[in-house]
Amino acid sequence: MTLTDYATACLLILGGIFFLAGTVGLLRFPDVYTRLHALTKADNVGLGFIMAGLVLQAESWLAAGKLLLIWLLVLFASASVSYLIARRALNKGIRIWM
Amino acid sequence: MSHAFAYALVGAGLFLLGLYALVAYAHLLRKILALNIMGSGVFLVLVALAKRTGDAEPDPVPHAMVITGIVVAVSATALALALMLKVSGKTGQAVLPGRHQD
Amino acid sequence: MDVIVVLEWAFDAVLGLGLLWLAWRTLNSPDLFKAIVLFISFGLLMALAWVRLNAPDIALAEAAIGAGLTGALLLAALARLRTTTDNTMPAQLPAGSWFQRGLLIVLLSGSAAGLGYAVWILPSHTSGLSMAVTANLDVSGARNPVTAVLLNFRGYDTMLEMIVLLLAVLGIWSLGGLPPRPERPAVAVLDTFSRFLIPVFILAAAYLLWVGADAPGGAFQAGSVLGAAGVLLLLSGWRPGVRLMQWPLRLALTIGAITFIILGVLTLLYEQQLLAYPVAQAGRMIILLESLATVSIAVTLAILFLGESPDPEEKK
Amino acid sequence: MIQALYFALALFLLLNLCAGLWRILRGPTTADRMLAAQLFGTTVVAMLLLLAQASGNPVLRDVALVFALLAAVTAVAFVQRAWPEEKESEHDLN
Repeated sequence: MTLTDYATACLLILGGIFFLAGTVGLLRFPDVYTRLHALTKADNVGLGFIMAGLVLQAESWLAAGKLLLIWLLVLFASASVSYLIARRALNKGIRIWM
Repeated sequence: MSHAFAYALVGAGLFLLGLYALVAYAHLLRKILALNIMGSGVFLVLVALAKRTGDAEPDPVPHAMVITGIVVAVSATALALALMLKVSGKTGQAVLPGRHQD
Repeated sequence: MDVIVVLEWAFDAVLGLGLLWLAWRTLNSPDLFKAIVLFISFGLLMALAWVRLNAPDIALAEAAIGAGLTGALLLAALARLRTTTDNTMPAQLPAGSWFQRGLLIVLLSGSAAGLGYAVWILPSHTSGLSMAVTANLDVSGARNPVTAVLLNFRGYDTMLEMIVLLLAVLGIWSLGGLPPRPERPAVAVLDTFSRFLIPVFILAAAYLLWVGADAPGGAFQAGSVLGAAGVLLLLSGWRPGVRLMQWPLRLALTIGAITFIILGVLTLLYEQQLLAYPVAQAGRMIILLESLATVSIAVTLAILFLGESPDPEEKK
Repeated sequence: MIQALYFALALFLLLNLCAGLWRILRGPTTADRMLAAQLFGTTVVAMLLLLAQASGNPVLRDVALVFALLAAVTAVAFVQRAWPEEKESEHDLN
């Protein structure tokens, strides 16, 4: 393994840990809003780390750019969608955990 | 046994699960879901059997048929959903009229 | 054993069992909304199965249709269903008695054994038609074998499919008035979201159409992505104007099928075979057919989601 | 060696996803179920990218791109159409 491979491995494992945290949050947190927060934050950071690890291995600048584009799209989509869900949940009077 | 055969068996299982639900449940939306799962099972068998080429590229003919099938399945689903809405608009229930009246 | 082989087997085993379990839960959970969400997750796992089976063309189509369109269609239909049905009816209503269900299970177990055996005894190695496709790829006008099959060798499949899509639209239009559609005005975030995302959808569709001749992608995938863009527009509250819903819509819906039929008749006259393009023009004809088919597929999918006739007078 | 890590991480994410299914089954609100399905979209994108690298098949990145684009459409359909109007409390849906 080269130095790049070690860097990739570290980033990928870090990403996996964030995904695990997101799943634990989804399963353990007490209400919709906290679960929403766990998912959108932890999973998108996890995806970012995995993306960073794979960018180091990408065969060209174009491939690296496509990876970055995918991450930005996911970020944008999940930010908007979680806002929409949280707003509707509030309007519908789903209780906030205190 | 290879990976492809395992997927073919999963496909056969999906087909039968769907067939059971199609016959056993009265609600039309569930019947539509069952038909979709049966379709996925058939597609899975077709594609798994296309992969019996060893290390070479899989057979493209079943792949093409499955792509056609996926698009046809989604349009058939849309038509079936509209029919279901029509039935429930007329009768107030999303089941086929004539039975399950009790 | 190699560690990678073990990991691959573990992945396939979890994926296969996950698919079966999700299908079972989709079909027997009492809450219909839960069933639909489980079905959407089932579609996500199917896309992974296509990847594992080395079928990226199908994975693309499944990603576009399974992840985006089918879920939106089912959720919208469920919302309209709630306006007409009394929610007291159990979604779990069985058809037939317990005896009939038992008989059904016995019969299906028999078929399961038969189907499993039939798959089991098939030869484990065969090249199918891939040799024939590879041998003729040079004269097909496309370098992606799946595109060559779809648009050239078995072009009649695709032609009939365009007609099936049209029939589905006609079927929905001829149903007349459907239950009302619960709608909400789009909030600002959704508006910005779709404004930003629609151009990206269009770019992605154009890209998929463009690479389709050489690599996985093509009319179906591009059409589904573009159709999903239409669905997003409809969800954000956009409605096509009355004039747009007249002949421009009808032209867009039929242009794919019409082009296929015209080319079919021409090739029958000049080449004595349906959709057998002259080798020199094959590439250009495939591009033409694919572009127009993309437009028709996209408009059809969006109209199927809209789900009613465009003629205001027919609504009564 | 790094190849094995790609597959191991993909398997790990698949198991994560299976654990998330519990939230779809359990609810309690419809929003929770939809949220979990949304999570699956992100996880599948990550898995597709890992498999693309592991199998040396860059086409799978296009599949991930399409996923990233379309996963949101279902969620928007849910918020705009399918969420029932009546108030729901946290515990009345099973």
